Amino acid sequence: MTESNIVDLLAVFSDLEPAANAIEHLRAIGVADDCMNVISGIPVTEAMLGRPAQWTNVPRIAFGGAILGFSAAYLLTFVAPYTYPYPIQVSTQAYVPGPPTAVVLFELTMLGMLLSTFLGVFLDSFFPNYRPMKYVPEVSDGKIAILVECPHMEEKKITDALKKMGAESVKPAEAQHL
Amino acid sequence: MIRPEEIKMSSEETGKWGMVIDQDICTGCQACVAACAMENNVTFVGEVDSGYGRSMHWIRIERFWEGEYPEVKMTPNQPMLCQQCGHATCEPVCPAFATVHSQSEQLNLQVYNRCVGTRYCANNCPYQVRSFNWRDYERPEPLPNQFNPDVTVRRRGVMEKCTFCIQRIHKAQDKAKSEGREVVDGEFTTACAQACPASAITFGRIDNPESLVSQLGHRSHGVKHLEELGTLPNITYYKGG
Amino acid sequence: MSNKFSRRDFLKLTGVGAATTAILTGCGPASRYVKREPYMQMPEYNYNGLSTFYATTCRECAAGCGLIVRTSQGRAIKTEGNANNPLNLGKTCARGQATLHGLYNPDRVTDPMKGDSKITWDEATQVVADALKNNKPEEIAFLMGTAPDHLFDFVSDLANAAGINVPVRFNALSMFESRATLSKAAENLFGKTGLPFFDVGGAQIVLSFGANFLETWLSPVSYTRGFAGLREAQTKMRGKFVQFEATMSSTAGKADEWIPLKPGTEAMVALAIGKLAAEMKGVSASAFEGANPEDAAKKSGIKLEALEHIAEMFAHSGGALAIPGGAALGQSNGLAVAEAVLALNALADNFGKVGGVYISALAPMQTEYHGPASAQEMQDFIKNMADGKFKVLFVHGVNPVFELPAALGFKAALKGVGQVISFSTFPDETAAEANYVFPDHHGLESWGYQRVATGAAQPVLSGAQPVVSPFYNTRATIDLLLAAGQIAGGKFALTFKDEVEFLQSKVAPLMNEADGFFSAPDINTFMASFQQYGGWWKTTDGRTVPAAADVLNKSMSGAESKFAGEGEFFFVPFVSPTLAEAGANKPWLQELPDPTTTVMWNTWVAMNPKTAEEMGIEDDDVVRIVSEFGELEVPVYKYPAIRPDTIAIPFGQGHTAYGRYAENRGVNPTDLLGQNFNEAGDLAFAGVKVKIEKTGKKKPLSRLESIMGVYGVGMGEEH
Amino acid sequence: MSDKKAHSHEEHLREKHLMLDPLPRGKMNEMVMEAMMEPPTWKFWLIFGFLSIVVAYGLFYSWARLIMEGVGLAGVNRPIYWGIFLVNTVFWIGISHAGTFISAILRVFKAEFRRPFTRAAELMTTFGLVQAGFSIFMHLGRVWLAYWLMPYPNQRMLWPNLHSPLTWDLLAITTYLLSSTMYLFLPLIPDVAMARDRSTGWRKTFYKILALGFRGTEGEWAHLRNGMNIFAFAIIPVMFSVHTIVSWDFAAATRPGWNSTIFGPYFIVGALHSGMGAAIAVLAVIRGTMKHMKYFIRGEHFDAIGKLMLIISMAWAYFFFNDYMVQWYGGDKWTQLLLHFHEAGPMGWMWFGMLICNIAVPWAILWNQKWRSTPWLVATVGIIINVGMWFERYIIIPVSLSINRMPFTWRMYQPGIEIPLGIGTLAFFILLYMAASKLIPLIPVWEVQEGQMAHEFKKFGRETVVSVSELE
Repeated sequence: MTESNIVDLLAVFSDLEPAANAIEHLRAIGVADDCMNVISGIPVTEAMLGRPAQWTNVPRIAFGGAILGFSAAYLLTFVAPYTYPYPIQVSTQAYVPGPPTAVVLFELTMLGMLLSTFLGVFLDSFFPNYRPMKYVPEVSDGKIAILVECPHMEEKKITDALKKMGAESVKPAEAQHL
Repeated sequence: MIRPEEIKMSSEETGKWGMVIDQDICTGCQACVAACAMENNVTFVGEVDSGYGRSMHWIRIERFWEGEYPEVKMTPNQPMLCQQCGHATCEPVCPAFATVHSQSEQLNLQVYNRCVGTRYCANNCPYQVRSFNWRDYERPEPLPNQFNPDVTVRRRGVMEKCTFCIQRIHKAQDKAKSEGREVVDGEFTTACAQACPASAITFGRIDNPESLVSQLGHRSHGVKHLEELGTLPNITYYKGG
Repeated sequence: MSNKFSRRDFLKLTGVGAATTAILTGCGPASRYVKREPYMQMPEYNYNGLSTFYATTCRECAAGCGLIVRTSQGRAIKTEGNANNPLNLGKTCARGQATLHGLYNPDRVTDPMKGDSKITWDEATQVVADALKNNKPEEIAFLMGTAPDHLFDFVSDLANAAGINVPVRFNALSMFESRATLSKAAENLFGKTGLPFFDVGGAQIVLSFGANFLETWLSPVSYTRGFAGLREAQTKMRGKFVQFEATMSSTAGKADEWIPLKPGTEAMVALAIGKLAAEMKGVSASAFEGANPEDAAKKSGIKLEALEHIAEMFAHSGGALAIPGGAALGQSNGLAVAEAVLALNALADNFGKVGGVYISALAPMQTEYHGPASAQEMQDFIKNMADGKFKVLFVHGVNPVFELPAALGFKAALKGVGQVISFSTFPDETAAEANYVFPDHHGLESWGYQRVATGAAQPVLSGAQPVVSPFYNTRATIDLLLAAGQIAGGKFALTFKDEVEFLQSKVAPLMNEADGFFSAPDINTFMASFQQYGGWWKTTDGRTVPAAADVLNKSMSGAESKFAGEGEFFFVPFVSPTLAEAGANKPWLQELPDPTTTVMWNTWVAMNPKTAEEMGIEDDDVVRIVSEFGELEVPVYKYPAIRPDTIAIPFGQGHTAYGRYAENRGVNPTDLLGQNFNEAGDLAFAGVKVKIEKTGKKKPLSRLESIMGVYGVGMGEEH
Repeated sequence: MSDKKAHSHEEHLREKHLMLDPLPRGKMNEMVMEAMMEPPTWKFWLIFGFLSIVVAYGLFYSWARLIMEGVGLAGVNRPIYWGIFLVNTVFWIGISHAGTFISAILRVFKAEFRRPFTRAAELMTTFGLVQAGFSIFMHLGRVWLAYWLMPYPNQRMLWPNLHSPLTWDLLAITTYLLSSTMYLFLPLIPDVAMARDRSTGWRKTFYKILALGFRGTEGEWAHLRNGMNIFAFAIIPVMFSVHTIVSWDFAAATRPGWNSTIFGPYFIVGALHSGMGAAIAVLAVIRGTMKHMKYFIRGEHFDAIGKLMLIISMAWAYFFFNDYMVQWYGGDKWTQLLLHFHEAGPMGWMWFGMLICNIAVPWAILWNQKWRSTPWLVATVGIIINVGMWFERYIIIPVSLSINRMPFTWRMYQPGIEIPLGIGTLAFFILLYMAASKLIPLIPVWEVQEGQMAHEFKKFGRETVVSVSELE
């Protein structure tokens, strides 16, 4: 399919219920789940809308970050003391002191994990993204918008279906600066 | 690479340089304090700051009172300086490694140019013998002509303390080395011990049983201050009497 | 001074290897001319990191301790005691350590001054020449300090040659030491003047009547060594030490027993102890016969049992020693006290024995004891000044405007002198009053020698040499006088080319003396060694044994002393052990805590806490102290070891000039003193009674100690 | 009868906590936007200007002087090497704990009443940590070398000393500051997106940048939810570790009065104590001064937090007594002296003041439901608790440092430049908060709405109760 063949329709619903029904209906008339997206002002879960669960990498990235943080801490605690030009002794403590090492390992692991979680949200969501996007500002007022990708020829059919399911408005979505 | 096992445990620590201070003959004359200040470029801080506990003395002479007039007694003068602990509480708490243990000299080093001035070491010193450069104290010209070139001049924000005149230790060791011999007991001494008119301070190798300081240190009634904290101080005091 | 020889040659010849091991490095003709050279031509031993050591003599007091000064690249870095010098054996006191803060003091007189304006040395020389030439010899007077001795010798020679007044020497330390009283007592009892020497180190029990020998008295470094010997328990029994004193000085603080007797009863107590001890020993001594122990105990405030106990210890000890000194002698009956205490030694039969009393060795080339002027002699001098008998007064090495009690009127008497020329290194009070200041070098920049008056067994002449080139445009006073003498001509024109030649002429006779610890065939070699070792001394004991024969049969008076003034408090001024009379301009001496109170940078009055409480006085309250002779305001230190009827103030502060570190700091207790002398002419500085008035002001004293930890102030009620 | 009344009362509380009088989302958005965009009054500017001057003098000028002239300008001396700078550090870190407590712990435990004020509390965390950071850097003798405390690769292979509690502290505080800032930012994204949609001009640009292009797609929400979940769980141990490590700065030292094993939990409870007190004071101010806030922050919320404060106060008292008892019983000479000095020494008034502010006042007031629900009263209690907790830290640091094992060195502490600097940090905190109140939505509208959505009345038999649905 070339791009000119595809039309994005943006249907705005006033509430969760008709939106969920519309999604079900769309699926029934042959629109794949992949071709739909829901935009909402509150976190409506996939289950509420009867949508397949979203894939997210955030926990994996967080775990990776934790490993990175732990490795950095390991280098700092177990390796760095042996890289000095001459050994630095404090009091009679060992070069790699036990309990303090645990503290450092913990802190840097957490730091790595939390930093990468934050980063993960950015990566997964393509943040920051200031290009024009398809959006209706009303969603922040509680409306639910459904973004449907459909072939040009089916535009009318889907528009009617959405309207029938209670959409307040259905129109081709245009990318705009948010 | 040094393995943790190679580090001596605190109970095995013997120390290398040490002092014996005879409080019975210390007259409190302050010659050691002046000598230390001159040798180590210790700054004076003026009336207001010295009265507020900011004097920089590396060695101070403590005295207390016992009893009430007329049966009042001055307790034996107690010169208090860095005890060069074998197990120093000041060392591990410095976040910048500015105070570390010298393995070759078994001394407690203060690395002035590494100090960022958290003052944690001073808090954690049970002997309260560290002094902090609260300001850049003025030493107007030409007073700086007197500075000992072997000792760093410290600026504001830096902790300092008695070094057992490490510059003298090194000088003596270098000299002995160039002459192909060991440092002889009594060949050199710290500024305070050298000045002391009563010879109340004796300095030397405590790991050498033949040295004067070891001989004096093995008398029976010596006291190591706050030994109960496990700091392994290297100065033995005799109260006498 | 010509610049014929370079400093390099000079240093080469006089360099000493190490601080503690002076090694003779060269025996050639000593060149004595110093010239500054740029470091571009740095001699090899002046490289970075290499130090050179010079032996010289400490000028901070007149004791004459030998110093080794470490220099680096032409700067004096550190002073250490000269281990060879028999007086101090490598040790110094705090003042000796801080002498470098005098050398590099930011407030020195940098150039010859006429009033406030600089003049050239040529002009200065002319001024001195005119002063010598245009006045009659008897109108020219020299007032000098107790150090250095070579200058005193020079001026004495000049006085001899030109017929001017013999120089008068004075120093506040000798005033507070009551030197005149000591030597007078020796003369009275032993028939021979001289400073008694007390062998504290060899004694078993020491009774000290006010002698603060661990502080500033006579030769503190030597006496401190003696004290260490007394206590050193290695070789003998630990010696016992009892101090009789109304306030606990830092010397008394080291005593096993401090006996706070009432001021003025020292003679009575000494005689009472003598009587008791004589009875215990079964010796009959008419000296003590008049004494009444019960009465003495009552009057002095000491328990009779305590007296008996001390007498018993004294009588039965193998090495008993009694020392008179300090405030005990500075009373109207000071001479009687000195005699009574010396008589105790006669009872102990310790004259000339280990742990006993000697007459100090006379220094080499010295034939008889010569003491500084007593306060009474100074009063005569002042009278001559005021009467206009002196047209010109030269002042060197002493600061009489500060050191003498203001009531003696030195400052006012200066107006009676036509021309006052000070040679002071520092802008002190006397220099401020002088018409001209022609600054001498600092002691470490100077040639010279100092006779060791007491403290060493041998006759010792401590030698001084410049350890650094003069830092400022100063000139040796002898050179100035020589040059001026040449201009003035006549009897003033001495034949010496310069100071060093004079010095050589003075020490030359020592080459032929027996028992010297070094000798040399010619004067140049001798001088080289003299400089290298820091002087010359004999290897034999030069002390003499006092004639004991008649002492116990002399009649002694135990009458109480008389006090000037009406106040309710005995007043005991004492010399600050850290500052002494001239230390106040050295910042590190100011920062040294007093050994008794730990006060820094200021003057305090020590009051018994109970007395203070009764009067509603707290620590740091400023009180006005009024005596017959003057008054001053000073903050209070509640001192737990002082009699309730006594107050004590240290001497050393209270300068109105003398540089930034000394000026307007603390008070001068001599302001409370005046024309009140003892029989020997010494100032009865402890013979004044004072009143105390509250002022309502506060001045926090800087203490090293914690007032909370030491006195429990502010620690909550239970303490 | 009484049973029924109590029951219905509880229901009422619940209703109010959960804000079961929902307004349309658009209306709520409008309220929050209005509250934020309301043109500042002259009073606002007056206070803002005054605080700016205080910050300029107290923080920046005084700090510059401190750096140029040395720590001697402060009141620290031997033996009190640590003074008010450290007191303030511990104090601000303590305050910062409230934010995390409210938004993370209450989130994890699903305490639903938290929703309207999580943002306000998180802002406190971040801004409080900024002040803590300032305070600890003021404390350093050579602050221009502070980067030496951070592990960074360098040619000489010099690393910070990991043996030192201060290094742990620095790592922990850095971790905490970064993560709490991120945790503040994540839930803020949908709200700034909302603001973006409803603003024009520079605000539009500002929110556009902050919103990062957030639209509210399923994917974005999923990532955000996941991230926030991880944060909510992970930041709790970080928070605990931070204040524990702060306590180790003291507890690890060989000093009488400090060397206590209970300092860790004692400090954490103390931090929560002051943090909740500060949070409630801030909420009262927000409620009192900003438009529409009475809808979002209600008396019943104060009641809920008041109960928490009472519990925390009791916990604090428990730990305090625990610490005191063991120290007292230990019988060490110096500790005994120190305890005596606390109570009977010159700073004894502060010791008793601490007990009154931290225990007596909260217990006397917070037990009463009515008082507890009165915002100004609870806020006052909160401020009093903060005074008490500041006293506590002051007693632990400079007062305890007076006494050590060398009585010759004991001294008192007289603050100097710490006072303008301390006031400067306080002013800066308020200033940041005032600025934030005008720049970002203080109420997390989407979270409130999510909460309102999840709750509804349900009839069980004859009774209508509130039910909670698990939305996640």
